[in-house]
Order: sequence, then structure tokens, then C-alpha cells
Amino acid sequence: MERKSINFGYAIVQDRQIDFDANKHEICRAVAVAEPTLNLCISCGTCAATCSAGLFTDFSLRKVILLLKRGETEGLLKEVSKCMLCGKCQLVCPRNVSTRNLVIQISKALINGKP
Amino acid sequence: MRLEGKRLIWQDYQKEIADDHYFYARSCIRQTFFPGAEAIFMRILKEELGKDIHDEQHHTSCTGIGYHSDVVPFDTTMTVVARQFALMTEAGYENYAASCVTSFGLYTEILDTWNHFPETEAKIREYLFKATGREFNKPRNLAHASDIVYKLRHQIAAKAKYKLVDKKTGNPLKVVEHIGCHYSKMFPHKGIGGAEYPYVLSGMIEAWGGEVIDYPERRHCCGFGFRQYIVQANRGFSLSCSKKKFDSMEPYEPDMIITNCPGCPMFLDRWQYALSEMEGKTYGKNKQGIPVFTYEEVAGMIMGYDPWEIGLQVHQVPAEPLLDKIGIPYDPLQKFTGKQGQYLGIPESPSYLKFYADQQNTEVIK
Amino acid sequence: MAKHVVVIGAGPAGLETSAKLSKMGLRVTLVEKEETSGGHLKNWHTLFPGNMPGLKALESIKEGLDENVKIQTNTQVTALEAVNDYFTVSGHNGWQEKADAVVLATGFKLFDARRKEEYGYGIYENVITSSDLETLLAKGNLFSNHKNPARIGFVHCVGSRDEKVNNLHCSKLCCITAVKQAVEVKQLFPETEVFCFYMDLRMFGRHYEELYKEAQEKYNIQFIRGRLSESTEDKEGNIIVKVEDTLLGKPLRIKTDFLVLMTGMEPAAGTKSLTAMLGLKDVSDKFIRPLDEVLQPNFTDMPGVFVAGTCSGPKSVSETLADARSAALAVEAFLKE
Amino acid sequence: MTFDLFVIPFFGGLLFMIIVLFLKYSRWIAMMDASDRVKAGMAFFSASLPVTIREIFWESLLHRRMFKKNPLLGFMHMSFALGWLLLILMGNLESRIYSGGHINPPYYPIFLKFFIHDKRVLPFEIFTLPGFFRFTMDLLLLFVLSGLGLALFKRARSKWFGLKRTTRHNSFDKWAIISLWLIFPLRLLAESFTAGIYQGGGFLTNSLGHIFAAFLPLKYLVYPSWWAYSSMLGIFFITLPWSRFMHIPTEIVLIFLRNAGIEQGKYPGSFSQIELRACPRCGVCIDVCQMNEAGLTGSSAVYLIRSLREKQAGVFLHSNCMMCGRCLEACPVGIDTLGLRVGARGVDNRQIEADFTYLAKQPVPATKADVVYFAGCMGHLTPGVKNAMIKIFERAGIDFNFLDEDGSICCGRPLKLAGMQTAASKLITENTKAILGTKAKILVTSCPICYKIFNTDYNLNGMQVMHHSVYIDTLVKEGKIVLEPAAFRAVYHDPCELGRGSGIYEQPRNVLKQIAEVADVAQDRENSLCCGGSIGDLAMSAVQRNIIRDGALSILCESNPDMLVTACPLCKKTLDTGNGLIVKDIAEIVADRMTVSIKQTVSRSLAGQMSV
Repeated sequence: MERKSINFGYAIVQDRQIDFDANKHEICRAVAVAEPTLNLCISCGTCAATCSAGLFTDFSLRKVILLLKRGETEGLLKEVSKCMLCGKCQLVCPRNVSTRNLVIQISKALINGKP
Repeated sequence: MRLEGKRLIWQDYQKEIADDHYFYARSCIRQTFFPGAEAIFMRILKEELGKDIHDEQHHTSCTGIGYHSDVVPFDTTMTVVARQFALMTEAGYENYAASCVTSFGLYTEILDTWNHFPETEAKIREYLFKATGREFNKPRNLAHASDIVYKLRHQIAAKAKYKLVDKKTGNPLKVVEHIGCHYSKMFPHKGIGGAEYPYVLSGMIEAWGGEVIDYPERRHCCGFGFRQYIVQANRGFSLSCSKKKFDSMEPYEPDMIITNCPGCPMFLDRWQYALSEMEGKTYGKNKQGIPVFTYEEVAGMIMGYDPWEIGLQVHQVPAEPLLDKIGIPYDPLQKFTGKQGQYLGIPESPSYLKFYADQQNTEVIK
Repeated sequence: MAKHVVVIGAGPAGLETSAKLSKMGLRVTLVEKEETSGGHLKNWHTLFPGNMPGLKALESIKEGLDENVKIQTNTQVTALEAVNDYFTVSGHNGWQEKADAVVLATGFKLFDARRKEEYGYGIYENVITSSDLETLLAKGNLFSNHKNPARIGFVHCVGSRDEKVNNLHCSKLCCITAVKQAVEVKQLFPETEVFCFYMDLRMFGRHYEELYKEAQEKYNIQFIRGRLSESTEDKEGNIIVKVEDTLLGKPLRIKTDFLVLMTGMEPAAGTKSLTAMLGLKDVSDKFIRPLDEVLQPNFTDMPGVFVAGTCSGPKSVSETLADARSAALAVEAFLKE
Repeated sequence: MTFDLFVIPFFGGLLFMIIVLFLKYSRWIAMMDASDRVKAGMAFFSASLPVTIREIFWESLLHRRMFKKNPLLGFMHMSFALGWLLLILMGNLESRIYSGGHINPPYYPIFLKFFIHDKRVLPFEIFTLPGFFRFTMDLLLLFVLSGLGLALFKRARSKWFGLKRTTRHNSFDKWAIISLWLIFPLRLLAESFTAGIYQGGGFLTNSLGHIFAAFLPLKYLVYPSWWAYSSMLGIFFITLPWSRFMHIPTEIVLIFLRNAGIEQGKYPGSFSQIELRACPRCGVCIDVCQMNEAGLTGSSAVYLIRSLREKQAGVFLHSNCMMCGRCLEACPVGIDTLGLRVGARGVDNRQIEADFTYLAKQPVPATKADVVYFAGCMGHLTPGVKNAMIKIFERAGIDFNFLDEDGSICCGRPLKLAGMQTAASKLITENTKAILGTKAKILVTSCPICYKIFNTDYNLNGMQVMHHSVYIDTLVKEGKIVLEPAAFRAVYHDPCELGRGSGIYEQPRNVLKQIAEVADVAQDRENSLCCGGSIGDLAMSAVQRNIIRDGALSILCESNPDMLVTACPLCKKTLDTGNGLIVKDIAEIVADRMTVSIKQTVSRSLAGQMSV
């Protein structure tokens, strides 16, 4: 007989920890193939500092790249959708990351990666 | 895993433990959670090993729960602890043995504070004297009760009837040891084996024939963490901590968990029930859970004490499969009878965790 | 008769100082506690930049030695005394020499990774140090019983920048060494994922940043900013690494087949004992403090006693050699007076 | 005799082609938006029809734009198009006359000499215009053959035709071109062989027939030669709809539709399908494309168009382009190469959604002013330009609102160029609200990218949009600022979006000329080079961008100028390589060289007196 689960008034807390091994990394790999300069990011944050969208909302390409690299892709599509593609980040990036294409490729990979 | 590497570290973390004449300070909560544990400790020390141990009637809580929950100021805590020391001094003892890991940590912290700040010690002596008229000597030796059992582990093994070995196969049982955070994480040099690879329980397991399991989340807290548990809204965090440990130890198929802290066995035991009811998830073979014991209970078990006399019936995860495995006899009919042999009633059976009280037996008792 | 200089320690610094002193027409005795000269360099696979093998570099350095340099191996210096205008240097085996000047080239020792207990070196099979890795690379049998490691982690700053082990200083070479070794591993095992866990990447030297970029671009080596808190071993012997990904502000857990600890530099035992013996000024990191770190990096508080190489602080081989030559010039200037 | 079996390849091929063309065009017309179909229908009765006919005559027949590009290339195309058409027309006329005016089957004029061997005996040739058709038809054939000769020669010496690179062709193209090249030589042979036997040809066929007769058994060769001629025509017609020669009929349709006011939609539709087929793959766009310099030779417009037509376009093809518009400027057919590319990108990126809900509330400027200034995203990375504009406004005494003083909402042009039209329109809506909120009369922007899209996609209720170079030119003309000349020589770089994109070439030059000596640049105005910094490209690496930038710089600096002046923050940033060349925006030069005008002096002194 199946019994209903008991509600004790509390629930298991979602771990904040990034579980790298449990995360999927195919999306990051696909992006790295489509835009290899992904690998050149040094997380300096210049992109986020100059970002037109970042002026109005909490958006950081640096963070998006890191989350992608760690396989933390949940909610990432919504995050990249904030980008206006204006290209300021590309102009200031000290490592010549092709940031605009990166945004497009991340979006595409996330969309294609959906089950 | 290289054992010799650990042994090198264990050599660095040894401490002096008094040989006899202990002033015993009980834990606030252990007597309710695992009522047999402290009794077994006294019994083994007194009856089996002939040690002198003073069971003080008038000591109070050390205030550890309140202190760690930020509701009792440190000065108050120190003064209360000073009173415990005064009781020890008055009873004519020098070796303080704490049953509770948090108390042990707190005593260590206070003694270390007084060592670095003598003026604080002087101030506390003054407080205590003003409040109670008592004076005290600091303990010559401070130990946690598990330190003492560790020290006497070979003597206990020599007198034991059973070993932590599978009766059928002769293989050592796989044992997870869990050390209370306050035992050595604050003062690594005050714990046997230090903070990273504590040896206090491992030493007992080795001496009693078991095999120690070292799993990735071994160092993780059980989840008790006073504040987490006391506030109901935070209880989920407490549960999640235990779950993290169970998930990590599960692949090693442990036969049992041994702990040395008041809170840990409580939570590692009861949360297995909560998890099973909330998520349907059970650990251990055949949905029987992983039984959790205090080191005193384990000592009592191998000494051949009656499982129901040492309180194993109050465990949520039933001990019976393990008792069967070791070959310790028990009377299933006696599990739910009181001290005078009266029938206490059978608790409702859990939905997922296996329950070892069949209808037939209970009918007989009634 | 030419003046006599005793150089203590026959690593790259001692060898180079001796060679240069000899070229200047001085008599040199080079004392070494070990059986052979070469110091740490003889065990080091390759150097960056240029990937010159350690042994080859050592050979080139040794080529500078001539008959004016007497090498006294297997001798631990136990006493060093200033007597009037000369020094007497004595070894544990009864060896004794008079010297007009003494050069301390006692070097460094690698941090004992066991001291970071929580990292599990010596306990977990698959936790090794950068020096172990270099030896394995030199022998050519890296991970020989583990054909294709899926993932390897490099932990920066082990024993450096860590007051918990009483080392506030930066050993400065571990960063580039980690990147160099990561690349070397990747060249041998292209399918292996390589991660570097760092606090800061201190790419201070020429071509260092370039190698870092190459490591990212060509070898896809991942850099995670976060200091290792603890490692544990799982059932299969993999090392579970726990760091905070400080750039994301989230704790991170990752499984690696091997974990390489980038052990830092500490003053060698000889450096410490000679500092005490001579009563030289002490600094918190226990490296010898020169008379003036900017202007007189090879002089010490005691006239006639000089320092060369890493006994006065972490240095790369090229910096060590430059410092050794500088020390030789300082000695010559002193003896001319 | 009016029929022979050999006409079947030709006639069958012709019928086949007509049916295929009919089906294809009908499908595209059916796919069109209803409004576009109405426009197309109306065009038959509107004033655009004569324009269309004139354009068809000039471009499809005479190939005027080709002549402009290179006379040899123009002649080659004209000889084929005009020559062949005249051959058909003249042949028809000839056949009418010879057959007594009744309607002939379509193959009849084509193979007239087979059916009527000896024209000398016919009354028209003898009495009306002696030898007229014999001569004319031979002359026209020679005209076409001269084009063929040039086409063959072009294979070996394309540079003589102004083409450094020529298009690589597919197999349909190869079949079609081989058959096309063989049609006219075979016609010449067939007619010459016939003339060699019957003496009925003109100056060319008769003479050749005479020579051939001397050493060839013409009576055995003549019939196979007509078969061969007919077969080549058949092959050509059958392959035409799938080869590049589809452009011949489609260009006419395109000219008609374009003049009817039909444009590329946001996403590729039937107009795009027609444009794709109107491309003759002449390869003019390959040479002008700067991507070649960076080694990206495969993504020129012609290849994109071919791949789109073959439904094989990949990311590489559409993303590797700076959208500088040089191909658009050069295309002899006037195909909207940029629109097609944006369309292709749009298809590729169609699933990507943008979410700009965070832009919900924008503050409206407090002060009322007639002028609103918009620096643009890039403008914020060149604070010198921004500050120069503020200085200019202040000196000219213009009351203005700085709309994006604290940072811009992107204008939407970059998204549009990436094909993300829906996303772009969200930004356009937000910016429109903000701009209109200022209630200004003039919108001045420093960024040509913004300027372009303000003009093309914003509905600003009649607010005038000005690029700052144009605005400065107006201020100078109105005497609101006075410029002081300086002794230096400058070159001016036309930003793509401002020049080719928006047709602004002269205003910045006018301003610059008042300050400095302006040296000529070999490739300027419509032919100006892209700086390489373009936001139009999505895939190029920094190294490739630098190659393009250096190429542009070498042309710009041929005259060794003291200063390079441009009017785009992005161009400025890109072209400034730190190699010693001073690179400035026109606004910065103006701000540096402003002096106080007499008018201002007077008004200020008056104001001073009044205050006393």
C-alpha cells in the first residue's frame, strides 16, 4: 500500500553547492566548438561593468560564462535573454572574447540542449 | 587510502587521559535520547574495569545549547562551568570526564581562554564566589567520555563476548564512525587523532574487530547544529545535512554508525525515519536502515549486555538485523515491555522503514 | 695566494656563484650536505620558459666550474665562526676550512604537503605534489597504472600564502609551474580534463601570461578561483575536491582522478640553522633577509657573509642564476677592499 | 517543309523550361503577402511600369552597371543578352517575311536556314532590301560570338575584366555554361555548312561555308550539325531553372517587383526567393568583399545566395560578414545582399528570445529642449566624442537633453543585424517611448549605427533625426559655431552605416574642410572600406578583424595624413591602433577648433551691458 508522504513542516534544503559531476557539460562543449574564444575568458568582469543591460538589471556575462562552464545551466537562458547585443563588451574585453557571438551561441546551445 | 599516512597523523594528535578517578558530568539530552548510554559507561567502568567514577547529582547543564544558540552570554557560561569545577573540587576529584561533546568543547574553550586571559579566570572566580560562595581548582585532566573508552578499548575487548564481526562469514563489520563537531574541530590537539582524521572511535572499532569506513562526507556535520534544529523553519537544513552524509556513505554498504556526541546519533537515527516518510528513501539493505549507536551502546553490546537493558529499543532504526548478524541473542517479546515487565504498546509502524515487531509477537505480549 | 671563499650549498646558486668566483681568480670550496651537487634542479623535469630539461640546465651551469673550485660533498656544515678577519667553517665529519668570505646558498625546501592534513597527501593514493609530478614526468611513467585519467586537478598555493602553516609569503613559481605542468599533462593525455584551483594567478614573468592563455586556448585547461578547503577520497579512490567558486560565490564539489598539490618554497633546514648560527636578522618567513633587499640583495648584516639564490626568498632558476652572479660580484668587491 | 525531328531537343527543352518557370513563379506569387500581391498587380497599371521597362532595357539588356564596373565585362554581358534577343527578334521578322506572314512554330525562325536553304532566290532578298537579312543575321551572330570570345578569354584573364576572383560554380552551372558556349558556335557551323552547300548565307556563313566545303564532306555533316545546335539549346533550357542562368528571366521579375515597391520582409519570403534567383553569380561582390583579406573567402554574398538557393546555408556563410554594404553597392542586379543575410541569420536565430522587461520604466528628462542628444552605447566608450558634443551644444547655445547620459538602451540595430527582429523591435519600442517623451524636435546621435536604425525602423512622429556630423554642418552653416582653420592634413573615413548605409558623405567633409586640408582617399564614399570593427559580423576573430583594419588603414594612410577623421565611435576605436596616427571624431576636431563668432560676441556684449 502506497502511503502519502508526511509533511513535517520543513523540507529538504536545496544545496547551494555546484555539483560539477552531476551537472551536464554538453552545452558548454557545444558553445566552445561554436565560439572557441569562450575558453579565453579570465573572469575579469570588464564586460559586466560596461554592459548596457547591466545598467538596468542584474546581468553579468562573466557570471553567465562561469555558470555555463560549471554546467549550472538552469535559468541561464532567461539570463542571456537580457543581452541587447550592443557589443560594448566585445570592445572592452581584454582577451578578445567574441562576446556577441558567444551570447548567441549560448542561447542556441541552451535551446538545442532542451529535451 | 593509506593507513600508514593516517597513523603518522594520529601520532601527532595524542593526549593525556587520566587512568582512574573520574568526575563524571552527564549530558543534558543523552539520557532522554539514548538513556542506556551513560548507564553502560558507568557500569563498564565500575563493574567490568574497577574504575572509580563519581556520578555527580548536583551539576547542571553547561549551557552549551544556549551558548551556541546565542542566548547565553559567555560570562554566564563560564561561571556555570566554574560551578561544575567547584563541584568536582568539592568531591575531591581532579579528572573531569564529560559525557557531552559540546560540553567537552566548551570546557576546552573555557580553559584555553583562561590560559590566555588569566584576568578572565580571576573575574569568573570572583563571579562564582559572589554568587555561590564556591571556589574551585581547574581539572588536572579533562577528557571526553569517549577518550576514556578509547583508552580502555583493549581492556574492554579483552572482556567482550562478541566482536564486530559477521557471525556467518567471519568478515569484520563495516562501521561508519561519526565524531561530534565540538570534539576536535575547534581544538584539534585536544581530540584523539585530530580534526581531519579523528581516531577516537576508529580506535575502538579496530580494537573491537570492525572495519572503519572512510567516505567522502565523513567530516560533514550531522546537521544537529543547535540553531538549525531548534528553529522549526531551519529543520530542513538539519535534515539535508544528514541526507548528504547518508548518500555519501551508502555505496560503502555500512553495517552500522557509531557516534560520540549527544545530537549526532539522535539525528542520524531519527532523520532516517523522517527522510523515508518524506521521500520514501531508505538506506541499508532490505529497507532496514543503517542502525546508529553510541560508542557506549556498542561497548555494552559486545560485552553481551541485554539489548533491551541498554536501551536499543528506543532506536528508530531497529538494531535487530545487526544483533542477528553479530549473533547477539535478544528476546523480541521483551522489546516493548517496561522495567516492571508491563506492556508499553507498539508504536505505529513506519511507511517505508522496516519495522521489527510482528503482529503475532505483540499479541503474545498482550 | 688567492683569497678563499666557502660557498655553502651546491644547488644552482652555489654552483653558479662558485663558477663565477673562480673566473674572478678566487679559490672556492663548495660544501654540499648531499652526495651530489645540483639541489632540487637535478630532480626537475623541465623549466619554463623554453622547457629546458632540469638536468641539461644543470650541466650547463656545471660547465663553468674549473680546478679552482673544490667540491666537498656529504658534508653538513655544523659550525661557522667569524675569527678576526676570516671565518672557520666546520662540517659534521670533521672537515674544516678557513675562508675570507662565506656565501650562503643553502636554498629552499619544498613545503611538506602532509602539513595540510585536510588535503590528504600521504593518505589518499591519488594526491601527489608538484614535485612528485615532475619526477613522474622525468621518469616518463606518469599515471602509468591509470591509462587515461578523466580529470586532474592542480591546487595552487599549498603551503604558500597560508598563515595556518605559518607561511604568509608567496612562493611565486607555483602558479606558472601549475600551468606548465597542466599543459604537459594535457599533451600526454589530450582527453583528460584539467582544472587549476587558484587564489590569484601570479603570471609575473616574461611569457607567463602567454602560456596561461595558451593553456586556456589550446589545451582547454579550466581555471577555478577558489582555494581547496578539503579533499576526500571516494570508494573508487577518486579525490573529491571542495572549493568555493569565489567568482560565482558558490561552493563547488568536483571529482578528480588525481590531485596535484603545488607545494611552495620554505627556507631549507640549512638556511634556518645558519641564520641562527650567525645570528643574522630574522624575518617572519625565515628566509634570510639581505642587508638591503633593493640595493644590496647579496650582502647580509655580517660583513663577509653573502647570500645567493633562494635562501633569501623564492626565485626561479633564471633569477637564482642572476642572483648568484650578483653575489659573486659582491664577494669580489668585498675582498678587494 | 516546316518540321524535322532535330527540332525536338530545342522545342522540348523550351516547353519544359516554360512550364518550370511558370510553376516556380506561380508558387512565389502565391507565397507573397496579400498586400505585396496587390502592389504587384497595381504595378501593371501604374507609373512604375515605364520605369521598370526602362530599367530592364538598361540593366538586363545593355548591362549599364556592368559597363560602369568594367567596359569589357559590360560588353561581354551585353553581347549575349542584346545580341541573342536581336537574333531572336530579327529571326522572327525574317521568318515572317519568308513564310509569307503567317504564324510559324517557335522553332521555325531559330532553324530558318535549315528550312529555307537558299535565300538568294527569294524575292525579298533580291528586290526589297538586297542581302539585308543575310547580312544582319550574320552580323548579330558575330556580335554574340564576340561576347563568347570574351567569356572564354575571361577564364584566362579575369583581371582584365576587373575581377580578381571569379565565382566557383556548381554542376548545373557547368552544364548550362557549356551548352550556352556551344550554342552559337554550333549555330555558326550549322549555318556555315548549309551555306557551304546552298550558298544562302551572309558574309560570315557563306565565306566559312566556302572554306569548309573545300576540305569537309559537308553533305554528311550538315544534318548532324543542326541536331547538335538544337540539342545544345535543349540542354541549356532544361538546366536553366537550376543554374545561375535563371537570373535571365528572374532579374526582369525582380526589377518589376522592386519598382512595384515590394521589399524584403523581416524573414525570408518569396521576394527573397526571387532575389536569390536573380543573382547571375557574376562574382562582382567577391572582389569588393574585405572578408577575403582575412582569409574568409567563402562567405561572400554570391556564395551565401547560392547556398540559400540550394538550401545549404550554414552558420559560417551568414555570420561571417561585416554588413558593410560594399557588395550591395557593387551588385549589378541590385540584390539586397544585406537583407538576404539578415534574413538567413533570422532563420538561424529564430528560436532565441530576448527579455527586456527590466527596461519597463525609463525616466523622462526634466528639462524641455528642442534637441535631444543620444550618444549611443559605443558613444559611451569614446567619452571624447560625447564631451565634444556637449561642448559644441553649449558653444552654439543650444538647449538640449542628454537622453542617455547615464547609459544607453541599445538602439536595436545590432540585434536587427543578427536577424533578431523581434528582439530589436522591443528595444525600438522602449527607446521610442523615451525619445518621444522628451518632446524634442531634433534627435542628434553620435553613433551611425543608431542613426541608421532611427531612420529605418523608428516611428518618431516626424522628429528630425540627425547624425552629429550633419548637425554640426547645420550649426556651421547657420553661423552658430565658427571654425578656425588649422595647418594639418586630414583624411576622412566614411563609416559604413553613415555612408553607404545612410548616404551621408558630404556633410562631415564640408565641416572638416573648414578646419583642415582634406586629402583624397583612393577608396572613399560609396567605395570606402570597412574599418573592421563592425558589429555586423558575429563570427570573425580579433586577429581577422585586425587584418581588415590594417588593410583599410593602409588605404586611408596612403597620402600620409596628419590625422584620420571619422564620424563613428566604433570606427574611431577600431582605427586607433596606437601606432602614432591621430584618430579623431569629427565632433572632437570641431570642439577643438571652435572660435567665438561675431554674432556671439555681439550678443554676449549686449547681454553684458544689459546686466550692467
